[in-house]
Amino acid sequence: MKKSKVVSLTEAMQEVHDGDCIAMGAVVEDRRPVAAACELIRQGKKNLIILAECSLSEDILVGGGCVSAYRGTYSAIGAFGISPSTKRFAEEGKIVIDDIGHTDVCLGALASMAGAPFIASRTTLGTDVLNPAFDNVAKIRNMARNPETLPAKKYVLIEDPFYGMGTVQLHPAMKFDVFINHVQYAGEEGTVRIDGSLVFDHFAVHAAKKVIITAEQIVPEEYLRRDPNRNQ
Amino acid sequence: MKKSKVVSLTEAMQEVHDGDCIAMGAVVEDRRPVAAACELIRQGKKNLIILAECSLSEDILVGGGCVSAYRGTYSAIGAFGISPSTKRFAEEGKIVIDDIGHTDVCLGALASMAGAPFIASRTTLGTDVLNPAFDNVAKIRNMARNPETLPAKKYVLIEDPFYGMGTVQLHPAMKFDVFINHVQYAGEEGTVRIDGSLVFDHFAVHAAKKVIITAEQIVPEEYLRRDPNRNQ
Amino acid sequence: MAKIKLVPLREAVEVIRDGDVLFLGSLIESRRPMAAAYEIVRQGKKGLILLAECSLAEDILVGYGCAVAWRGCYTGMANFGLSPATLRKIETGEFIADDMGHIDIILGAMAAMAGSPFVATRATLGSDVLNPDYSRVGQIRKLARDPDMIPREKFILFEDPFYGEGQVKLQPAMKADVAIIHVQQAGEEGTARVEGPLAFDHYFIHAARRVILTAEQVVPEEYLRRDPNRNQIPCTSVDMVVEIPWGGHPSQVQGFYDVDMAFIRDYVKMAKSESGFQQWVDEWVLNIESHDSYLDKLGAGNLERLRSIPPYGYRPRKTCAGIA
Amino acid sequence: MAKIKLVPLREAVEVIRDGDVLFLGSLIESRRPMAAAYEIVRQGKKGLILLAECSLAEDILVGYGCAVAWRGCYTGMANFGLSPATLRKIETGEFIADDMGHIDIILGAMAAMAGSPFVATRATLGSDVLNPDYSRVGQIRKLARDPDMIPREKFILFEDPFYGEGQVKLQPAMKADVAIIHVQQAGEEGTARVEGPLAFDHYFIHAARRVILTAEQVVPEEYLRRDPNRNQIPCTSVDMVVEIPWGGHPSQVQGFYDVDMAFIRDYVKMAKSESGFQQWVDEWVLNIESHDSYLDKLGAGNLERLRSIPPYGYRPRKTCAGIA
Repeated sequence: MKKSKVVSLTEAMQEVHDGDCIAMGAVVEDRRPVAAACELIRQGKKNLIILAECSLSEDILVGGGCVSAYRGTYSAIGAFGISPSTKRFAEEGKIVIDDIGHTDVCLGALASMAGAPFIASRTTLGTDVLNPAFDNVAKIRNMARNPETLPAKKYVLIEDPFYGMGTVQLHPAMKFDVFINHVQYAGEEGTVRIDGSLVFDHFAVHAAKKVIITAEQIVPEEYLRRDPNRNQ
Repeated sequence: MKKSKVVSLTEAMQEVHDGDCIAMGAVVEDRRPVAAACELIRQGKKNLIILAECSLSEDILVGGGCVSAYRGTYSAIGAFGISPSTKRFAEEGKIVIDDIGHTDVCLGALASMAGAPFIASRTTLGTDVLNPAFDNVAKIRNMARNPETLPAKKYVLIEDPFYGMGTVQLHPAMKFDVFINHVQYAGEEGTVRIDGSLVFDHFAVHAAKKVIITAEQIVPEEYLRRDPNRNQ
Repeated sequence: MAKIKLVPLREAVEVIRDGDVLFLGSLIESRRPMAAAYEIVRQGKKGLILLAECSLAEDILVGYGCAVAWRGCYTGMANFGLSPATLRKIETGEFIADDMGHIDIILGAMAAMAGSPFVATRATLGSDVLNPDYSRVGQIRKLARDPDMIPREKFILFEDPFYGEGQVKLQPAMKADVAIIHVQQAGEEGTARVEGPLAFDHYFIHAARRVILTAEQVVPEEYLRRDPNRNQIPCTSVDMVVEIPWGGHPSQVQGFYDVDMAFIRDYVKMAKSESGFQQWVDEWVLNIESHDSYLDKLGAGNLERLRSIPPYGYRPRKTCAGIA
Repeated sequence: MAKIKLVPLREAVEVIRDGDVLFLGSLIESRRPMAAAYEIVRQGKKGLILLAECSLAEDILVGYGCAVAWRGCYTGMANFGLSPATLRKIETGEFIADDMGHIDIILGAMAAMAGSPFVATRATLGSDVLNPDYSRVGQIRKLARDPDMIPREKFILFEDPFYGEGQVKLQPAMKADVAIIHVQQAGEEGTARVEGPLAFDHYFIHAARRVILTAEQVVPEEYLRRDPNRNQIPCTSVDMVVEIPWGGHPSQVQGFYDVDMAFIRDYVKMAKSESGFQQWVDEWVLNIESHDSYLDKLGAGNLERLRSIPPYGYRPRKTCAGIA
């Protein structure tokens, strides 16, 4: 049976638990779930682990004291400079950071969407992403409410057995306890229509245990389903 | 109850009777009901009275010997020159022609749509349209199966009683026994979606006793009615 | 060459002269040029002669004394009852009403559009529209800044010479000095796209000497011209374009927002008395500094609750679970 | 600078070299590059290695001997039964099939798109896909013009070091020398708009060295770029664009035309025998002078009966009265 999934913002954010690994949809200052971030602060969430990026909506969460760790690839707000709260908290040692490559996020979400535990590439070989001194995965894993959401290792190097590419890096799937995504239109059963860049959202919705959509407008499912090529 | 009005071309053209006053939709070589004209020839229609214009589809009818008279304002086929059969038949005296102004057609159809028997203007004053030597309305009226479809007079001049415009011409409504219109999309109940110029079609459909639509595609009424601002 | 016609609301309304014949677009509480009506009040226009109907937008002009007369056929506000200020001012004799048939308005606008001085009809024969006691045309003609905008006779009876319909009524063209139409989208040169009913707007834009569009959105002309079958107002008939989001509030603008029921209910209650109307017009028009202040006073959250959703184009009051 | 990529079909197909790994877009009998497949036959390509599925378009290449091997997971034509020529040629040993899981194709294409040599999965563990007796990768690698397009191993089992999933399969990337995709609309620079299912096309365009689009319509790039959310194929991944209306016949192209059931039924019947296939390929491919001749042979009236109607995008077989 068709089920309406429409709830209030308060109710939706109650699904986020202290210590959850969460990611927020879209990127930088485009289509960010800022109202959701503000509600998480009001609900006094603690020890959230932010994945993917730490930009506009995430920085608000960090500043609100909701975040204990961050694993991702970008901590700025476009033309506005480095994410200010994130910078402050990092310098004061109040959040643990595990830097990964941009490709790690993309490949990780891709693998996760496909149900693959990892995927191989050579893209971050030779960078400090592989520097064991900067590897905080184990530390962050210990902070997570569900440690199994995070990989046991940051990466593994093996020889490519198929195409002779030499040493390749195995990137673990990037999984989320909760993925919060802000969109233009959603149907009452959750079908979504995004206008503009999808960023990784179409990967990430398949990589999370729980997906929460905040929408500019709720419209009839039936309307969205008339033109499936416009939905994601 | 909803009624499907979809019939074959043969059946539709059987609704046209010898001596009917007919008009064909759109204009010159744009969206013309040519297949309908060919079917009228195949059915051997006689003594049709063509109203409005005598261009591509009408000329075929004239050449096919279906037409005895023409009341309208244009007898050419755009860049292809004067309508060839119409010219030949006119020169040989095989069709009676009553020339009126372009505005007479527009105003006549507009009046007819509004249920007004006539409308006033000064647009053809001083032209040969008013020359009694060229007035063939009475003659054509006698040829019509339904003489009352045609006006008893070509025009009447009176003094404007409202705005002091002086002598104005009363243009009779232009009525049709049958209006045949070719369109891009029609629903099974007759709602029509035209793409491109409407010409007078949106007037003429209200000016005819019978309206026959030939369509490139028949699509569900329900689909057309979802977006009424695209229908005419 | 393309001519940019964008102007601020104030400038557009300044072209209206006291004693002008004015047409306000669309009908009742749908797509009404409300922001323009408020600005007419603020500029203290006088002696206006209204056309077509005397409903939501017009009633405010009547209540504030901007309008002295009206020629048309409807003085109600749908399920909100009769237009309250219009009713009062007719009763006190401060406002002159010349009643016509609904079809007369349409035929009159159509004739004006076609450049015809009149058109024939049998539609109102036998009705009180023809009662000479009720004709106010002579009186209104004297009030008009340009008397030639009002016909010399309300109608003339005439024998149909063409189709033997017998006696018909000659219905004079209905002309306006200024038409103000509120639309969803207009280009900077004046091409406009209306969604939902057109009412008489596509006739009156050709029946008015000056046409002002107020638009929810000004969009690139080039965008509108890509799909001409969706446009109804050609830029060639438009003189000025004003961008004013929520410029139709409290009426409905299909695809943008729904009727503000509570707001209209309040207006109707207040406008039933002269003092109530004055209080209302002070609060919502005269003491409002700008359209922004009007919107702030309404409140962004309240406005969002009026926002239309696809595919309806309005705001369903009862719908599937969860759509508030 | 913008680069115009429009070429005639012949020229596009000429870039395929004997022994290439070839991907033909979409699935089964939907949006297949049929005209391109016919042209491959006419140009007498040899030694091709097919990917993904071996259905309507591929079966013709197999039947005519253009293809020597295939790596994928489906050799049927939906309700028309098993791909007839493929079945015959596998049974006679003339055609080598390396069976994979359906998910392996998707993961392989996804890895190739991402530039990854492999990706991990548990999806086909315990199935015969892992049976070394059925692996033909070594054999196929030798047949490829460029052996490095085929992985050295079909798969490798490996212990998951990240999530404790235990033994997982490393699935190698699936690469193609050439991908040919049939789409509804393409711009002259290669941006494409697909309607209906994308199948794997949005992965394979990034997994192929050369991408050829055949399109029902070539439309202005600028038109497609006005609404990027409707496009799926970026021009940056496309090398050539061929305009060829009805280029997907007898498959379905949503929004343009439906499956030609009778045509496919006839093909399946004929292709069950070598002589029947030869007769069919003579009639419909080899003795056809041009795509125009193909369409003339089908008949314009017959083609119109396949034409899709809005809003379905296909041709309803049973519908409201009167829609034939």
